[in-house]
Amino acid sequence: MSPQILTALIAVPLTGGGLAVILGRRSDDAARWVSLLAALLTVALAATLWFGFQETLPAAQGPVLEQRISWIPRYGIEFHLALDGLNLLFVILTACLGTVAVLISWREVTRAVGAHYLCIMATVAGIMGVFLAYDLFLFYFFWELMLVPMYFLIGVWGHERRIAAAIKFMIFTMVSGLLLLVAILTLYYAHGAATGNYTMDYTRLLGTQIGLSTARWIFLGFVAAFAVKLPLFPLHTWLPDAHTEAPTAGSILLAGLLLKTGGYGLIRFAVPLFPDAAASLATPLAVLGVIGIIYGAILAYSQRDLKRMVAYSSVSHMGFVMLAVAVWQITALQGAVMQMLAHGVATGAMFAIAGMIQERLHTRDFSELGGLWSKVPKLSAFALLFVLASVGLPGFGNFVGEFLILLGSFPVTPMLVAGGVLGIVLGTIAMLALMQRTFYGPSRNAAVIADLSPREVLALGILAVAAVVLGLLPQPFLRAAEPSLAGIISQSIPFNPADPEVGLDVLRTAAENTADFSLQPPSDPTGAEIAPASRVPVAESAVGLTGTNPGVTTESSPGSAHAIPASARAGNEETGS
Amino acid sequence: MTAQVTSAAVSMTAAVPTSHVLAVAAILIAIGTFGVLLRRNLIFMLMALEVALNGAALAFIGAAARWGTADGQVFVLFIMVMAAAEVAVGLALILQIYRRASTLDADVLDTLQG
Amino acid sequence: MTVLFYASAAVATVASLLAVTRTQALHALLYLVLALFAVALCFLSLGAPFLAALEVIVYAGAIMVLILFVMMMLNLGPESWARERHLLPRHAWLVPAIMASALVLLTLFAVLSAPQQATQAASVGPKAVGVALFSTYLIGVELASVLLLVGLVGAYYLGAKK
Amino acid sequence: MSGADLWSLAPLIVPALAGTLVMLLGGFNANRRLHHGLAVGALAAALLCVGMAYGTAPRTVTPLLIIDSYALFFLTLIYAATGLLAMFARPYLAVREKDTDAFYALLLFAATGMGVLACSNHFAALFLGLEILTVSLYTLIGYLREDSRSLEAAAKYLVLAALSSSFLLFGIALVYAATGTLLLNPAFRAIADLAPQFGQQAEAAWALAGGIFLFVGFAFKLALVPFHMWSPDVYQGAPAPVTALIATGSKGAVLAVLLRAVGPVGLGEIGGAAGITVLAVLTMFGGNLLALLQDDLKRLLAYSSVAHLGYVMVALLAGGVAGAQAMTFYVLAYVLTTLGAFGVVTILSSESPCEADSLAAYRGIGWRRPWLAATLAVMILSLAGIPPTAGFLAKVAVLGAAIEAGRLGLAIAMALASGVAIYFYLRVIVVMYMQEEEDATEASSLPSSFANAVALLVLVALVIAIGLHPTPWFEAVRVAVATILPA
Repeated sequence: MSPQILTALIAVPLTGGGLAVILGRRSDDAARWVSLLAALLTVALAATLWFGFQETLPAAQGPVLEQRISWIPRYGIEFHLALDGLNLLFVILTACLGTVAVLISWREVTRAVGAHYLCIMATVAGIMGVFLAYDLFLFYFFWELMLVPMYFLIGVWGHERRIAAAIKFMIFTMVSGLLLLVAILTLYYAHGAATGNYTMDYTRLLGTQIGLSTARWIFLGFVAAFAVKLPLFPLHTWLPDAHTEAPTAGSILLAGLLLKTGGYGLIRFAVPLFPDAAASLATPLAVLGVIGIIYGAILAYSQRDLKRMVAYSSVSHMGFVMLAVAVWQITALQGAVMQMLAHGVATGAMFAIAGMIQERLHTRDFSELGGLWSKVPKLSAFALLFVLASVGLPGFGNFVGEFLILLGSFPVTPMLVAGGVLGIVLGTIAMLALMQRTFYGPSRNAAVIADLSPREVLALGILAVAAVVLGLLPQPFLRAAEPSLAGIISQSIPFNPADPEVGLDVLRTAAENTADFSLQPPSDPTGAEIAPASRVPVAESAVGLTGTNPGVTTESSPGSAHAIPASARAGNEETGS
Repeated sequence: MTAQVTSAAVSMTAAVPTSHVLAVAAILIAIGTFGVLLRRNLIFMLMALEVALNGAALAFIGAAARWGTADGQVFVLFIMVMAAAEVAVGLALILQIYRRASTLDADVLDTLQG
Repeated sequence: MTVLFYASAAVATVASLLAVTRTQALHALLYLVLALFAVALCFLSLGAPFLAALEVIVYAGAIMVLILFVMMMLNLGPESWARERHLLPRHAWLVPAIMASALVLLTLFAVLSAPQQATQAASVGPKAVGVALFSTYLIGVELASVLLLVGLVGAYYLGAKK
Repeated sequence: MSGADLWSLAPLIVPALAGTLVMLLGGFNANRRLHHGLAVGALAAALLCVGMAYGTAPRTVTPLLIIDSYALFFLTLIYAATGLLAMFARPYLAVREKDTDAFYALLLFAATGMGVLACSNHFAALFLGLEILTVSLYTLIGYLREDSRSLEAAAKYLVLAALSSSFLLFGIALVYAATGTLLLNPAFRAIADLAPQFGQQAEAAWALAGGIFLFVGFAFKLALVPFHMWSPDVYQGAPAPVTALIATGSKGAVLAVLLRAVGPVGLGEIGGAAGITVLAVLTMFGGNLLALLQDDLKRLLAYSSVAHLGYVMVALLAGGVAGAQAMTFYVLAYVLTTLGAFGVVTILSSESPCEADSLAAYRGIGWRRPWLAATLAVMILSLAGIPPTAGFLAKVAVLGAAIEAGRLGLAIAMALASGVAIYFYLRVIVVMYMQEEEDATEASSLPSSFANAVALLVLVALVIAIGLHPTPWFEAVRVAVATILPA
């Protein structure tokens, strides 16, 4: 397959947006249709990739498709895009949610339509770039680039307090982004000084030898940017405002895609580039993740605004991703990927529904909602579906994601897993309360409103199908991401065994204490599928494994492949010292 | 013959440490700065500037005397040219301002938000 | 000649101080002229007779007369003296005085910190200056003429009645 | 001086002669179009001469001037900027002032002064170039004789610039007394050699004090905190094209000579690097924090340019070839960007006799004047350092140079300061796009003057082109810097 297709994934939405703004001067409908066309073309490209690489993906740890063009040779910067199983999933998600965002804002936006679609499509293009970039500078370039159109989306087409929200969003993300830039440059010069090869290439920067204390600071620079996006607990305050004030399309892109760039960045860049530093800071990060899970759920319950409630539930759901990254286990990471995909779909849909309600009733306040089921049954049925998906009912992707994360984390840190479970319960209460306050009970609004139009049914239908497919047939997705994740994990074993891994020691002790806790293969149909696939890295690291702790290996069932990387790391450490 | 010229020249010049010349120059510059900061009337400010510029010129003459070259004196000539141009424009500006506002008081003129 | 330098330096300092603090414009100007004469004497004692002459002719002669003309055009009478006095209350002196003395003390410290030795300055006469002007500093002279032209254009434009 | 010398001086002679010609013509011909055409034509011709001078570079013409590819790089930038300003100025002046001959003559003289600065190799050339520029600016700032704000700004600038000149001169005199040379590079090298002997030798103390006075003089001209007080008032009061000249060409020229003087020695070597670091940090944060409080676009841009000069100081402090390249590249990006921003301000101000400087005047222009607003938005994003603009890459280059030189703290300070800056840059965009319902009238969406529309378009294209494909520009910067700082 031609590597130009990767560039096309970025160029097509961008061109579509440009055409939208030009044609939009004549007619609003032209802008809408040309954007839809571009979005659908992007989906087609993503689908081509998906079906084209069905055979090759499960075998390849590295990229299956790469495009490299020299860009700024002075700094060793290349226009380097690469596709592997991990980012392919996010590319597909981006393409789909981009289409949904176009469909959703079809009637909602009546002002400066062309510019609105330009912003949507430019955001989509920027996010595509973030997911595909294999050059750190290019990654940062897209990372900043996607913020500008998003800022305009919130600030121009948002709700009442949009300006404050937009500025808050931009400042949080920009300041953390600048720290990321300093961190990238520090890494770049450290690598260049050590090897004489000044490059921004991701694959070459992997394995750079940096002293632990320096590495920690650089790692924190990366984490600052990614944690703001994710968002991690104390850095989340921009999110409720931005999500609430954004127009529907903006909320969908924010919740569905922008947050995922944070999780993706942690998995792809932050930890693999600085495994030692990541290991030493794993505990506080995991704790913050779990605090986020619980805190998000509690705050979600106490909101009076529909969109704010969904926004806080996002904080809760993304806490799981942080937990998985901190644990750094293949099962947990697969769960994190699943969680991000499923959350993107379900929360995107929840924001779409909130937008539809706002469009019809001009309010999102629970005190003015209620009893919608009788008025708009189709809308309410969809809402129920997505609420159930968000709370993690089996059969939906969120369940698979949360389950795998907890499964993977349990042997490492049972306490935190318990916290996560508490968070799930609280989150469920919050989401059911949402359902109750909005759709059941007495109607507090006399307005006669229309049910879903065919276009809206189409938009929500896409998301509903996606949510169900993720839940019932997760194997293809897990299988696609698995080798890439295994590759990333095998690359991020600490390189300098002499460095004490303070934080991870704690976690590993916990893991060893619970090592005899024999996990049965999960009863869920998905579990059986994961197990064989996840054995690939096991075979590779088997030598170090048997050397250290035979008890763990013999006792763990094939289903608990999660135990391996941690002990493999330990094995590596022992052989090294 | 050269020796004669030099000895004649020596009799005409002072045996002053360069530091002392520079010190006097520094004092003049400080007085000029003080005047610029103190006065609110543009004409007085202009005069204070002349004091400061004279300090700089004196420093150049002191340095030139130390090295016995013409460069320092040439520089002072340039300073005079600059002072002349400066004063010419400054005075024209003062006339124009006086014509508009009938005052040269910098406080009264302070319409730009500070 | 050494005495001449110190004496004229003292006069220059005192006259300058008076020039920047007088409230009557004409008095200030006269003190300034006195200071310029004293500085010219310093130039002379340091072996720069040509520049000493120029200082008197150009500075004290031309520039100060220019200022005098403008003062006369503006007709700064007794009421302007009163306004100046009003503008210079004692407390207004404080901050500039502190800043200026800090400036002068720091500089004096730097300039006088090391052991002093008196250097017998060589006199550089008009001829040497002229030779330098039209060899090394040829372009400098051209640039100085551009500078004067700029001053001319500016003064003409800004001074014009409109 | 030979004929060949004259040829290589042509880039300086052309604007000076043209300025004289415009001045003389102004005496008996009041045709504004003619003055304007002559000025723009002369600057174009000067650019042509710059191109030809590459053939003879490097050439030292008397000890005062050196025409090398570093000088020619800055001459190109300065003359291009001045030429564009002259274009923006025509409609602006048309609604304000009848006599334009002095304006264009002074603009050409100012260009000469900046050109001399870029070429100067000697303190005398530095001083004369600076004064030609400064004295031209006095009149240009006060050019709107009926506007008291303009006159007041001119008076303020005159007093402070002359005071800073006397500091600069005293610094030169001290350095000369200590080292006996007036050539820039040998003088700074001698300062660096003398500085460690402070306390033992009188010369060392003079050299150090001289270095400090020189730096204070430069700091005034560049408006570094705490010597920036004049800058917002002057930016606000001066006619918009003149403000643009102060913000772009004049700063660029002063930076050019500063880098030529201290680059090969390294600012850190001269002594007082710690003090300059503090000054740089103060400048970055001071400029950005004060910009937060402004309701006037010209004042806002003034404080923002204060902060940008702080970033430039970071590059200068980083030192070495990388620092010099980063600084030169930053100046290139900054000049183009600022020119574009002030270009929009000038064009909007030329539609009526009142200056379009209060932020309120920009309410909703995003929808009324989409092209102009988009131009301003691109420039603002570039000033904020957001991709894909030249400002972004310039910031990366400076941060990179600082990190490479091991000055991580300075790099982090710069990153945080530019984080603060995001807020007020965004405010401008908020005002333009988010505060008013759009107005369907799109009748006068393009600037009234075709030439100005083209000029703005070129600037936008350059800012984005440098942001997307910087390689040729990096190469030009590398070649220019190599002549003063061989790698």
